[in-house]
Amino acid sequence: MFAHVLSVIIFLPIIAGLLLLATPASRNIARFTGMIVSLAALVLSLDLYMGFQSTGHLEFVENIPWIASLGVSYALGVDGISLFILMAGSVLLPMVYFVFATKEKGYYANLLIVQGAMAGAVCAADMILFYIFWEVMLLPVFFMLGLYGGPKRLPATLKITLYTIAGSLLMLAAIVYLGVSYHAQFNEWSFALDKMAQLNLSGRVAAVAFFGFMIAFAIKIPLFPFHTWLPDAYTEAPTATTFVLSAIMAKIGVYGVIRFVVPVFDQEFARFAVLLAYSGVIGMMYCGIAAITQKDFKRMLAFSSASHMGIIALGVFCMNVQALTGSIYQIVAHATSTGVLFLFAGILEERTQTRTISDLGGIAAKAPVFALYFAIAMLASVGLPGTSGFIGEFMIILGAVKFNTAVGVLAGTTLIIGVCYMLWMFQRVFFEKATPKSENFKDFSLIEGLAFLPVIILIIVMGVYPQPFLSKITPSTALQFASAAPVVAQAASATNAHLPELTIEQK
Amino acid sequence: MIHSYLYLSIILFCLGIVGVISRRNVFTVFMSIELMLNAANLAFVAFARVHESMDGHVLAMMVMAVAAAEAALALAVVILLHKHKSKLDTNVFSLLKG
Amino acid sequence: MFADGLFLGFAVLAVLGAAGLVVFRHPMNGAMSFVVTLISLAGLYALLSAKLIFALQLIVYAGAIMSLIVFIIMFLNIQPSDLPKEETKLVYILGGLAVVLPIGLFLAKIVKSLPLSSTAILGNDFGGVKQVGLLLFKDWLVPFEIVSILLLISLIGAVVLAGKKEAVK
Amino acid sequence: MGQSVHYLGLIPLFPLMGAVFIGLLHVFTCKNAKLPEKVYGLLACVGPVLSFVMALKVFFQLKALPVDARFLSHNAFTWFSVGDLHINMGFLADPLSCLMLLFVTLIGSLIHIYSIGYMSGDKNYGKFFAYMNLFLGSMLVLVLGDSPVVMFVGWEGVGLCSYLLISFYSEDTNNVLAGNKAFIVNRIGDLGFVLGMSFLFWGIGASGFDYLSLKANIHHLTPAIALTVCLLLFVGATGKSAQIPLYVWLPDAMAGPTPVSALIHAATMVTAGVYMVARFSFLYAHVELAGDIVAWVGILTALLAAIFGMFQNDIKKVLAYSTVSQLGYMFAGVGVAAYSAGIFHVFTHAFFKALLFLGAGSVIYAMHHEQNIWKMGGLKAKMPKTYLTMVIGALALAGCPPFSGFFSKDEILFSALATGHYGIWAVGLLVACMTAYYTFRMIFVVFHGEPRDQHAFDHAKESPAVMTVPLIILAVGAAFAGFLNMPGVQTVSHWLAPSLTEHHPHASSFVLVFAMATSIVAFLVGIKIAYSKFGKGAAEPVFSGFEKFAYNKFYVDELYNAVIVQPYKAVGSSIWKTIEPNVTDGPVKAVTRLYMMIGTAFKVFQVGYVRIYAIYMIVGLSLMSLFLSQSLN
Repeated sequence: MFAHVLSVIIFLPIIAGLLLLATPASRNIARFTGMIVSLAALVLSLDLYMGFQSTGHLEFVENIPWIASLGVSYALGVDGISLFILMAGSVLLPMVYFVFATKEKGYYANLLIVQGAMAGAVCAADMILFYIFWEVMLLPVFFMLGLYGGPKRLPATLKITLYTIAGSLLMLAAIVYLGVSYHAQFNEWSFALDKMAQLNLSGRVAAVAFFGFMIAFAIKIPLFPFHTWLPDAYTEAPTATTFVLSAIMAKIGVYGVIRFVVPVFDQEFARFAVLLAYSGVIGMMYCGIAAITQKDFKRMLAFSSASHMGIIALGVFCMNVQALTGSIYQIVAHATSTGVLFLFAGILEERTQTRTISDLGGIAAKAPVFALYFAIAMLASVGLPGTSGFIGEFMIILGAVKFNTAVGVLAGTTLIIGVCYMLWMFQRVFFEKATPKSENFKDFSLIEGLAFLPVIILIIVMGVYPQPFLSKITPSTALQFASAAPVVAQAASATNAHLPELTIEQK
Repeated sequence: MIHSYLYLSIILFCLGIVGVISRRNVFTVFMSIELMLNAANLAFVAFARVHESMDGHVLAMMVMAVAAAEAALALAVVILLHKHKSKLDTNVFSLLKG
Repeated sequence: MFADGLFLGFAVLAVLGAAGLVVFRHPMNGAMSFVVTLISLAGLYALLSAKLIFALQLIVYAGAIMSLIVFIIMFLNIQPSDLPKEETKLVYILGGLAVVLPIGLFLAKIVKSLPLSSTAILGNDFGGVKQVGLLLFKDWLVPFEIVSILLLISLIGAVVLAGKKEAVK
Repeated sequence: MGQSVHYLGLIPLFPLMGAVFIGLLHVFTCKNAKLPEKVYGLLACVGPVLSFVMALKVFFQLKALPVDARFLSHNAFTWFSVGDLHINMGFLADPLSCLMLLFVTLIGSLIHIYSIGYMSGDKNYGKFFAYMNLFLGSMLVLVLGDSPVVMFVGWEGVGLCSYLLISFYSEDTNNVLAGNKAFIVNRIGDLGFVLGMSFLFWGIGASGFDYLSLKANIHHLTPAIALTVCLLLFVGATGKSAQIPLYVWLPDAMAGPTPVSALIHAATMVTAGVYMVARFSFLYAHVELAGDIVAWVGILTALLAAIFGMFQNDIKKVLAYSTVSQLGYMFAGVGVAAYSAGIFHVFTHAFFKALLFLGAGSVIYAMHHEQNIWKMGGLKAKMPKTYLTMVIGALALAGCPPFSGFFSKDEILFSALATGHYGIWAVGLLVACMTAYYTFRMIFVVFHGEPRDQHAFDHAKESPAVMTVPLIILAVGAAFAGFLNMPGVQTVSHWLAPSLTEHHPHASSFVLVFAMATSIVAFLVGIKIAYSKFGKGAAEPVFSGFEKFAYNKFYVDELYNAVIVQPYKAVGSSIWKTIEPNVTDGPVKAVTRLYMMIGTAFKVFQVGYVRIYAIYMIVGLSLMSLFLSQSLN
């Protein structure tokens, strides 16, 4: 373990990606570079994970003054919340290089850049630094979607880019506002996260700044009703991009809410939490119901992903430790289940040359290993106990019931909604009789099978024995409620007006 | 009196502007630009005289050099234009139309 | 008095030349009229004791640049039919004058607020080759070199542009 | 506290390991090298049999303990712990779970053995046994879990396995649809269960969320929450145990192979709801209103299913509705706080229903997968062993003394009478009569009279020993299990007493005798009608009027389809065809359109002539000059 491990995890892929773009490397060299660099990042992250102390505070801190006159610093650090998002990225991304062997050089290079940028956004402990990584994240997505996407990629690219940039600009304005208020209150410039948390904000301007942040994150998550870019983008994007978008990038939106909004805008957050929670739960139902009538399985998965993100976001808004922890756990679980489902969908599309559900059938009989993997990932995504999906979902519903009974009951319907569209799709694609397109479907090769195996095992291990993971998360989430946001804790105990009895027994 | 030189400079400059915006002949437009440069030069030299410092002269020389460079390039463009379209009309080019 | 008379003469010639440039239809006429302006300006420079600039104006501007322009005009062998039909030229010119008037008045207003100062002919130690040359190569060395690069670039540019083989035809 | 024994965790682990092992074996060999069926069959039976042996060990260990301290527990590891929420992967064996354990493993093992014969020749032989083992393992987790959350693991697990097994013949769309229906309907129930757990946790869960801590803290629960929890958990039970309004999946579940039906109906899955209510007896005993609702829902389900059962043509459908009907009895039992009676009926029902299903499977096997009873007839001569065992099962189901069903059913009816639930008793009696009728209708039509399909009849022959031996073992159980709890002996009730919170009603022996006598009369009436109509052979009836209405199950499926499924789909498609592009995306599109409009408006100025652009600039400059020259003075 060395001092600047986070910087290396961030910049190694970015530099490798830029070098690939700058040199006339062949696609094979690009792929192997990607493989090696992402595996190196994985090794470093695992090392980081082992060395993580679960203190609840930021660890592996790096802090170098950058723009001293404005108090901007190059500050990095991870805690239990960011660690898991970082890990999800590091664990999942190497798979892509193994599975997709015949893509362009730029495809692999952009993947590397986005990996580094996402790591940077997750580790940043300074708002300006975060903002920079946040914007850098979008660029590779823009190129990958625009260059390698499906036939209708251009409108989708425009939509996602404009949508996210509009959100980011609002956030930038809010960040500047925060910096200026900090200067006004403490007479020094700083954008450091821990200092921002000391800000005492109130009034209408603070609410506007709060929504500046919230809208930026809501677009990225995406939270209802800011999700309309998602179906097009997820459907048209090349598989790896969809995977990156759904498995990790969306999570950084949730992470942003936890990391930046809750500590800084504790009062506004407590005030608007019910509204946001409803937005999450309505989004979950809306997208879940829309998923059932999709004819294109990638689009269906896109809606399903949006539906799950609704419930993950809900966990953050419920303002209790179970829901928040469940939310973070579900972030990883969702990355491993729905993220992997997108990869499977990509494989399905490559081998059958179609994305239409009704063109397929009988794949379970043709490709038992593929079907098994798919089924496990699918069951995790519908939250079956014994898979990673259950733990998080259960805790979120539990927390939601405490937060607001109506929200809790609505959140519970995810159990039904999820299973409806997933089973329907599974039936049509994997069961029934084989169609001409799926008749010669080839099962996984050995390499593919082995590449996905760790994730499949992870899904089951995270469902059967989650406590080692949770014990790394809980100190940070508990701290979030103990010291950082007393207002939130206070507000949470007073929210449930429906069933006041529920709060009596609670310590 | 120095003012008269400056008034003259203004008049020439304005005439240059009028030439640029009202004519469609490339040569005329081009020479109108030269006229504006010359108007500026006159102002430079006049101010140099007022301050009794020769920096204005140096600047005027620079302007002349720029004018020479511009003339070389602009005339090359005009030749190309004439080759392609056999026209000396600036309205032939409307690629910027929205 | 003699100097004022000269100024008046040169100024009138310069304005008339400029007006001719704007008004004449054929560029050759315009160019000739413009030469008048340039030469009158050279005279004005002389009145302002700028000996070197006076010389350069005549040699470089009225001489080199204008002869280049005239050469090109003649080289292209412009027929009246090649010229753009500018039926509304006068309207444009009058309109242009109207639009430009406020600008001129505004500038004139600024000039009016400047302090008066004499333009009497100065002695030998102003505006000569030696004095300007010293200044040019001491204080203005870097800009001078940059200008030389600019000239080089424009030279290459002109060659490339004009020397292009017919690609589009 | 009770003893901690490590082998408790092994009981569910054996079949689960078996499932993983067989599953992997199947996945990796099914394409190329096919393993012989015997390997799978043998491997598959190892897990359940070992679990049964372990269950016996648990039983004897429990028995050796004093009555008050009869429970064993094992805490495998901390499952998850966040804030006040501490969930252990813990197992608990007390008399209640031990009883369940015993018959689940026993009957499960027998069904596995039977399947070796029944499934022979199927191309997905290995897959079938992997699912079966998984099914049994999940059920054992459900039974043994020491907290509602661990129970929920098994609870969902059996739901999943039922889905996989019902859609086992997955090439046929209808089978897969039935599987989907089962899973989705179960999920609706699970929603209730999860919400119930959530309320329970926020009520009293902070000081421990296992059954023992919950039981100790139950008096802290406010009545409103207690009622909410009871009803929500019961929603879960209606899903899993096929009660009104969520019973619709069970009859469709017949799409799976017959041993699966036996496993679902007898040993696992459907009994989970009853077990859960008994498990929470400490809670339900607290809330009388909830108990009444449970009892009424149960008995009405029993009535409804009995009506449907009387008009079915498919042998398995008849049995399916009889299961729903019997489950209704069980809920009536636990609803009137006679938990031991309910559980006892679960116990006896497991024997005779497994027997009937396996017997039906034997008939279907002999008739080459023909399930319509009107194509059978006279099979008595061809399949004597099957006939005999089926009759025993039918007598038990119909409640003929002294077969097991009589005692358990009578116990429930007696409890209803003794606790003053006369309405429930009366309906129960009517259902008993109907049960006898439809059971023997089936027996008479299938086994008696003349063969209706001579060709199939000629080819029919008795099933192999691997199928008949389990039948005989089950028949013995079905015949004699009832004596374990006959009035006056009450072995099972006493055994269960430490696990349940129940007050045995004190009623005079007159009530007891009256209940018994009426039951016997009901049975006799039912069988008499059946005999008079079908005893000598009968032609396939043509249904009309009410019969047709009942034959089509009161069109409940169609109703659900029209009221829930189709609107749901319609909402789904309207969302992404209408709402999404117009309403949700509307503001975004409006902004785009606004920009387009502004752009078009400004396009007018973009004429493309540089000179004109220069004019714009000069005009601007000129205007600026006008403005500035005013401010200059």
